[in-house]
Amino acid sequence: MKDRKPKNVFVEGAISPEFIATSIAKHQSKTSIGAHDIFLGQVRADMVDNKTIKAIEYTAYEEMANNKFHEIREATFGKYELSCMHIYHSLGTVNAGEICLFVFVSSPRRKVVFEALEYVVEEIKANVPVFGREIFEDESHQWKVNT
Amino acid sequence: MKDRKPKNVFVEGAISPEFIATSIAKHQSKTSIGAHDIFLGQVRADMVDNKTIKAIEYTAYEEMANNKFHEIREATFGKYELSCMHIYHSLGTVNAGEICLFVFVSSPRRKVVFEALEYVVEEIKANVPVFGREIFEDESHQWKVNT
Amino acid sequence: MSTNIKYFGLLAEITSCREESLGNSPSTVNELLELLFEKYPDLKEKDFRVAIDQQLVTEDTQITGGEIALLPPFSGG
Amino acid sequence: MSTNIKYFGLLAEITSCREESLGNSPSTVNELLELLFEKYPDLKEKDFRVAIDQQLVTEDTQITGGEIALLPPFSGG
Repeated sequence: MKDRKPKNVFVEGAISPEFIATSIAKHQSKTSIGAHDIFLGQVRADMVDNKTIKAIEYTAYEEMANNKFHEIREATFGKYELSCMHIYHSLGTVNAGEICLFVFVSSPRRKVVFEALEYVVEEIKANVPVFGREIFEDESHQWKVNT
Repeated sequence: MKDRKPKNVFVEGAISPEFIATSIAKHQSKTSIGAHDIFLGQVRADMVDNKTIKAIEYTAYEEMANNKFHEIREATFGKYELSCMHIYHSLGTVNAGEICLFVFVSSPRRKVVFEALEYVVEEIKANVPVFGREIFEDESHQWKVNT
Repeated sequence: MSTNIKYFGLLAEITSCREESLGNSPSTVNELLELLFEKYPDLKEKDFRVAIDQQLVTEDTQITGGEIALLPPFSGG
Repeated sequence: MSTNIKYFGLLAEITSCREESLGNSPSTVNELLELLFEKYPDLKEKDFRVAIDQQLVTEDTQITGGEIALLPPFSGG
């Protein structure tokens, strides 16, 4: 992956299984890769005070977020010997059961993908200005807090 | 996942990106899941003595392998709080760039999926009687050794 | 000089806007916060950080222009 | 009693078969291996393990029937 400029990580709405399949398929020409590791964040229908979350509406400080994603990419390539890395995060409404975060790392060997993937996901959770508004079935809402 | 009988983990030939997408899509109705972690093993076109591997032909001691996969599933559910787990391994010919192993774990929260996935993959590599015959472009071969 | 501020998430709900221009020119983050707490008393209760030009800053940081943003706890993923 | 043996991977190449029935009835794994090394000298050089009824066993394990398998190093994934 020579493309190291900040790029737009955000996609509108949920990330579909087909999008993920297409991304996997694109790596089949990269025959030095032996191991892929993929993290998917899925919106949970948590119950809070007898009300169920039906969706999360994501907003972000987009310029800062894309720069942070870029910094995380650079740091990860510096720490781990990866063949490639892709990050996608939803903006807008993602329903319970749908995917809002897709992180994909690949390497010739497996050990490094496990470490790298967890590092990337934790960095995203901690350092990227994305904000989730949890919408309940009765249209009331609360703001998501990462744990 | 109540289905805890040994089941057949093996699929004939490569595991397609579409198969993976279908498996992901099936989890969208399980709205207690918050995190998925997926490992994909891909056949590398390694060069050995100036010859390039074009495919791996997998055979297995199938009954024992399916029992081992089952033991690994049971042990993993015992150690980690997972919502579900799926394992698929190829038999027969898988070309360089294609996927031969698909391990998929899901949980309400992310920490546990990282640990569980690495555990499952290492257990498979160490304890399941599957044998890879690496085929070179000139049709000569060597037997794969896991590292 | 006016001071432009972006608000995100919960904070944009409190201020009822995503972006505004203050007439005043506070010289430090601390001064800015005092102005904002006067304008939006509910902000005081909230946990947030301040970024200038996309870098997180502390209360004693000097403000010499740039894009100011108030960021509630991140909750991506 | 005859002894049925399955061979896998590289070992099946050496024996030229995936499964065979030996006329003899070795009483331990060690005795079985001696018979096999005589029949297939190339086996001696190879790294493998023996399973009886899908359980890995050691050289001094008694053979009292069951499905015997010779397994080269595993290389799944």
